[in-house]
Amino acid sequence: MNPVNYLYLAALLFTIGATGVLIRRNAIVVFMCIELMLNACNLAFVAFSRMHGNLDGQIIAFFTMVVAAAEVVVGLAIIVSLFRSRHSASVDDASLMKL
Amino acid sequence: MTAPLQLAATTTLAAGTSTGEAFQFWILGTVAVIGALCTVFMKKAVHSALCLAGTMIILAVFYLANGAYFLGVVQIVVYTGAIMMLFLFVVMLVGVTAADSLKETIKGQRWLALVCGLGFGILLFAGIGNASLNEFNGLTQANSGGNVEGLATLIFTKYVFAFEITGALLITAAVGAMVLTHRERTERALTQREMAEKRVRDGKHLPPLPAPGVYARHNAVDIAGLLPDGTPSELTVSKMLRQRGQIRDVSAEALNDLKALEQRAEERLDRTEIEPATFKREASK
Amino acid sequence: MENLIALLIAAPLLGAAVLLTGGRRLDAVGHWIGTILAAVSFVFGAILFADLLGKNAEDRTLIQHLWTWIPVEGFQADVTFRLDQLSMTFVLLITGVGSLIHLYSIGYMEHDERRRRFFGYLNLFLAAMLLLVLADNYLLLYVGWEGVGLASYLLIGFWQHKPSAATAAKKAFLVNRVGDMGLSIAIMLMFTTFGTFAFGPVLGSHEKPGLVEGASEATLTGIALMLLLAACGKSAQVPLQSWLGDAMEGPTPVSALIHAATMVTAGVYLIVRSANIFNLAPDAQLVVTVVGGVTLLFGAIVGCAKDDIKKALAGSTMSQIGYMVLAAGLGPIGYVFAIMHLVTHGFFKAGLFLGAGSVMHGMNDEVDMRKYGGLRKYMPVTFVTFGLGYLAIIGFPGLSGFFSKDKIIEAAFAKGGTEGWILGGVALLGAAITAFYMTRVMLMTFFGEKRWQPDAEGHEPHPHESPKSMTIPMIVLAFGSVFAGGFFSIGDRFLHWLEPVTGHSHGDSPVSALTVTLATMVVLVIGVAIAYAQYGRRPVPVVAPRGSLLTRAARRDLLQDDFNHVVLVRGGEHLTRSLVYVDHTLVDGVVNGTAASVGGLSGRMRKLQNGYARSYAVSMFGGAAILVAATLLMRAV
Amino acid sequence: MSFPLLTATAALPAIGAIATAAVPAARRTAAKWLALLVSLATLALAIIVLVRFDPDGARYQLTESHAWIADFGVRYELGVDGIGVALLALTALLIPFIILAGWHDADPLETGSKRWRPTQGFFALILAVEAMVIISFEATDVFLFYIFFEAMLIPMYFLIGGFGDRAHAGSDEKAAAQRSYAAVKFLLYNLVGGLIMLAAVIGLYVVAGNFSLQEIAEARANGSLDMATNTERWLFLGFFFAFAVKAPLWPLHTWLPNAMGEATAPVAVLITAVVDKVGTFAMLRFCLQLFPEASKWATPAILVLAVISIIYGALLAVGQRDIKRLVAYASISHFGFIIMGIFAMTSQGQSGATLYMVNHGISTAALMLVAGFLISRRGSRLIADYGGVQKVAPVLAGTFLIGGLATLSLPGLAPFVSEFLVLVGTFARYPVIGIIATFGIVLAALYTLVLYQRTMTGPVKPEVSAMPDLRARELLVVAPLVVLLIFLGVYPKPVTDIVNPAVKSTMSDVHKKDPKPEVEAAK
Repeated sequence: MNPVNYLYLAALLFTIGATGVLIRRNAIVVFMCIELMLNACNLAFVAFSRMHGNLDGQIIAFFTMVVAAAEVVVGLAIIVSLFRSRHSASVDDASLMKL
Repeated sequence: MTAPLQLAATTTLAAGTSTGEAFQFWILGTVAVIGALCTVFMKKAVHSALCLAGTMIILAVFYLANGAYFLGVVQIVVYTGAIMMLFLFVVMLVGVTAADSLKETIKGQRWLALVCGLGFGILLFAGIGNASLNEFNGLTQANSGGNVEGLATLIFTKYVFAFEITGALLITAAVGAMVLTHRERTERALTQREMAEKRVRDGKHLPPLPAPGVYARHNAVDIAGLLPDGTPSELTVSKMLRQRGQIRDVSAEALNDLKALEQRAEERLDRTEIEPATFKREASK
Repeated sequence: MENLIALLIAAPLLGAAVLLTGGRRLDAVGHWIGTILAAVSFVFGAILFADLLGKNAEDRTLIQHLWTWIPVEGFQADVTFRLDQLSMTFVLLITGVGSLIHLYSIGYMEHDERRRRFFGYLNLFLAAMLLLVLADNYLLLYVGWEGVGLASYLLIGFWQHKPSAATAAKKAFLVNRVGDMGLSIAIMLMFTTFGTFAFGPVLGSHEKPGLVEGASEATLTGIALMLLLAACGKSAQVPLQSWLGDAMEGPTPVSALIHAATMVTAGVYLIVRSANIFNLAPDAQLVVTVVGGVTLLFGAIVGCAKDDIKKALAGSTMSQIGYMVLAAGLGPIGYVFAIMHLVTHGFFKAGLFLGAGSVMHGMNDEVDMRKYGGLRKYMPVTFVTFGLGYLAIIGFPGLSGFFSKDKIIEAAFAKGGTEGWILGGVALLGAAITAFYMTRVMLMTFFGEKRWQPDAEGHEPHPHESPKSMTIPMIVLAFGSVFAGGFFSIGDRFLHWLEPVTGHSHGDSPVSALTVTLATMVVLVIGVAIAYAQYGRRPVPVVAPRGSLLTRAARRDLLQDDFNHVVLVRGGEHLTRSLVYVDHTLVDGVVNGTAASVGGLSGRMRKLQNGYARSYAVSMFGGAAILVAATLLMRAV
Repeated sequence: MSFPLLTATAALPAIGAIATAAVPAARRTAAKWLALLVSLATLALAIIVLVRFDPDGARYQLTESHAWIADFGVRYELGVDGIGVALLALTALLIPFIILAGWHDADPLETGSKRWRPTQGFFALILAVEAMVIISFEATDVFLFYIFFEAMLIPMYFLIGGFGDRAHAGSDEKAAAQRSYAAVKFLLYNLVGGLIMLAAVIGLYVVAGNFSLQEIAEARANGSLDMATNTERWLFLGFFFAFAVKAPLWPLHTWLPNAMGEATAPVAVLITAVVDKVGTFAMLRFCLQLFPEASKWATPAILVLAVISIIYGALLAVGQRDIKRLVAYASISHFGFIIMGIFAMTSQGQSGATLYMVNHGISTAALMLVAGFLISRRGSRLIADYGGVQKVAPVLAGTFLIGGLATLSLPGLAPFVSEFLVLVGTFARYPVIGIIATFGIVLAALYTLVLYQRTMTGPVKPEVSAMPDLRARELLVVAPLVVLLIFLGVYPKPVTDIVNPAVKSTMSDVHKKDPKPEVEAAK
């Protein structure tokens, strides 16, 4: 098997995640989709790392995880406070930018 | 190290891939894609989260197969273990049972999303297909001193600034999350008396709220009591349930059951002259 | 001795500066400061005159270089003064008559609370006029040229609270500006033709012309015509004459000094100064004579119809300057006589105006001659001086005007050919009309029965003789009007004095000098006789009769003002108003229209911003896809 | 390294602006004095620059050069030539007068209000504009120039929109609406110009590889930098458009009357006498030096536009009913003269144009500031509301007349020298255009004298009968300007000496020689 397949898999997962972000309204699910996209990227990085024979790709993936963790913490906090004030977790309800 | 890990290690130290890995890839890859699709399309957030967790575990296995032992473990421990749990907590806070409608409300959004997604995917595939990625060096050399040690060397030398900055970022994020979710009390708490007076002043509901219509079900507090005319009163249900939209009404079936039961009891007791009133709710349905 | 030249100008300039910035503290002595500084200037002029007289005719040119004014690559204008016989003549006329009129004004303006400022303006005028005649290049002359225009503007509009005065002042300045445009174009032409506009290099002397000889006749004609335009503006020649009549709104001493004796003759100075240019541009000379001839008749006709004594005199001024311009246009035959008539005219016309001022002074500022009559008994000094001026202007034998005007008529005939006959005829006709209208003025003012009535408030004027400070200048000027012409002509003194600057030729007249003189006498008598028949033998009606078509047209300045009003003022108003509209709707409208259409477009685009984060995410995602596609395409290409 | 004198002239007002803005709300007067002192100190520095500048020395003097954005070849390069130093001095000279004239323009409407801060802002903004204008005159790096050319729009926007003329015919709301319209119009016009220029600046970088004016001009002169004809023309147009908007040239002028009409008189002076000069200055410095061939190519069209500006501006000035708008249109006419002088491509024209920039600054300042004093007394900008002012306030009327006479270029006053040089310079090469432009002097007399006649002469209107004459502060503003007008009219040599060498260099940049006089040419 060609390890390039990992990249195809990563691309597929990324695309699924992106589509999910676009079509789901529940903020939590949207968030999960974003996590999925990040994970897809990580997979690609790891595959690249193996391809190039050095560990830099893994380092990047590691940092991605850390940043994702930070993002999740803040993002979920936002969702919670949004829910508190609007009693809804739908991203469409937060449309104050409308006209 | 566990057995699969060792298996992966022996294979990935070489530049190529073994049949075992191919087998593993195709099976687990399919599962991962299905998991991802389920994440997107499950109606309930809890299900989505569970599917995502599954996908992530599979990814962890792929990491291991690619020689990223440290990352594989971190993926399971930190990501699947900690972050996904956080998700579940929030899902519970917001409401486990609430199912989203998957009906699209924005005109053209779904089509555009699908077109963009497909297009983007095709482009990515084309890009990967075009790239000359046939050379695989393998990690034999890089992992020779141990994967964790190798990563550590890099993190604390070449990437030390990035590392420190991500540390700062984490702390900031933690503080930020606290600030966002924490509500500071800005004035003195009202005494009970003041609260009572305020209620009177505001002309709010003064007496205690009515009790729910308890119809001995598995969770009867979420069933609204019926007003004399037979309509359910939302006031009888807890505010939190109201907000989550988790009020159930006493279903017509249950009422009919009740009616049948009563009728049978009447028959048995030979008291048939009383005809119970039909529920408006039933009629309107 | 050259260093005195700057002092000539500096004295009145200092006076102007002190009087105009000094404030109320100087109110009590301001008029004396002004008069004394004017007199100082005259004294300097006299000293310089004596100095010049002591030199040979060829050496009578003094140059004083003060500083380089505008030094720019290839362009240099200096503050340099040139005092030669021509400018000397003017200096004496300006400072002499100027000083007398300063003196006169002390009495005339006695009751005006802004007298100090009046003297400041008068001094400013003297300085500017001296600068005009002393400048050694055309650009510096231009400074004086506009300077006198400014002084004239300020003085005509001195009684600014009268809207008519303010309007007249503005009109004078504007019409003059049209002339100034000519002067500036002339200077530009000179610069591009000769590379300089200093008198010395450009003009040379009359024996040995300077750079002008190298230029084409077309260019020289252009320059000459532009100079003529300038002269027309300043000297109130047709077609730019319309301001002079209105300029009589100014105080009478101003009319005497600026609008009779000095400033209005600047055009003649300009033409005579530029003699070497005109000599080489015969076409332009012809135009000059035509302008002079037309104005001569125009002014005279207007002068016949006016009932306002000052306006009648203004018409006369116009006409007399027409004589000078005519003479100047004749070339070397006429230059000297143009200047000579200018000087004698300076005396008698200033005297006449001062007399008119004296009459007005005694008549509660009434200017309508129909409300005078019989004043000779009430103001004898004024009567005598005015009468002498009158005799001088009509050319009564032996008096100043006789000598100078007669020479001009002679010179006109001497031009030769058909032109000579026409010009001579016009000049003769002008002399007849002059005799007519001046006799009319004289008769209506000083003879006949008294015709004044109490004004609306019941004050009846009490005509009386003016104070000494006013009569003395009148007497001095009357003296000049009587004797100057004779003094100049006997032994051709004036001719010899000016000839080194202007050059002179006799021409060959088809008619003898005696014939001309006799003809002049004849038309003079005819003019006086007609006037006497009309105004001396019959009582003058207090209300002006309707009069003939020509009279009515002449009363309205031969309709020229109406023409200006309809074509220029109205047309201009329409033009500016429509331009304001165009600016607002079209020029601004294009911009605002663009803004509006962009606004409309963005209003539509705004609908795309529906506020849903997911919509934005789609566009971001689509953008990312396009970027990836573009990257791939670029790689593929 | 020597003391960075040029940086200091710009930095001083900039620091002064910050300091003025930081003065506490209640200490308004202190802020005013601070601003005035800073502007005077800047003037002192400008005089030092003037003294240290050697007209016959190198073209750019007192140069400073530091790396700034190395990746794009952007450098912090300053240097002044004769033209720059003259305008630098003009700017530094006018600002103290502007501050002094606007002493009470930003005072609180009710007395005793403690929390009123805009006063500080007003003076700080004026100083900020000064700093930016000065550095624009000094910058020899195209990018550096561009930044400040654009940045000065920001303080100007707030000066126009935030501190309007209190003498307004309509209601307060209407006044505010018109003011913000004027401010937005000003901003948009200049921004559009600036954006187009930005494109040209980037294009220049692509072609030339750096932003240094001196290097590019040198490379152009010795032929090592060759531009395709079309490239050069497009770049030229990009630059010229921005400068023509700023200048302003017909038909891009309509922002000026609005801006000058709505702003307070000192700010109007700031716009027309200081800020707009950057546009004409930049035409001389950047358009001609960087794109000599394209400049020559565009000359006929620009001259036609300039002549239209002259006549059109003057005619519209005649038709105005509002004193300040009248002055604005007169300025448009004068800017036409300046642009005409620049593009006549003769020494006289360009020297005259530079001199014109200086003189126009002084004369417009004199006229506009006195007009501002007049307007503040009566509370109306309409000409028809005045009459007979001369009788009650003779000094005011007198200074107004002198300002007006300067505007109509009376010989003996400074503007005459420059106007005549421009006309002569234009006439030498383009006689027809020169003659048409000469009509402008008649129209100038018309609008000035009509304005004077309607406001100052005639019977005294009851509303103006109690009008006080100029106060000491106001006289202090006007008197030096009047003296300067007369002095430079009689003895302009100090300025021409500085300007001439710079003009000579510019002429050699565009490879143009003055036409020879006809008589010499014939020989």
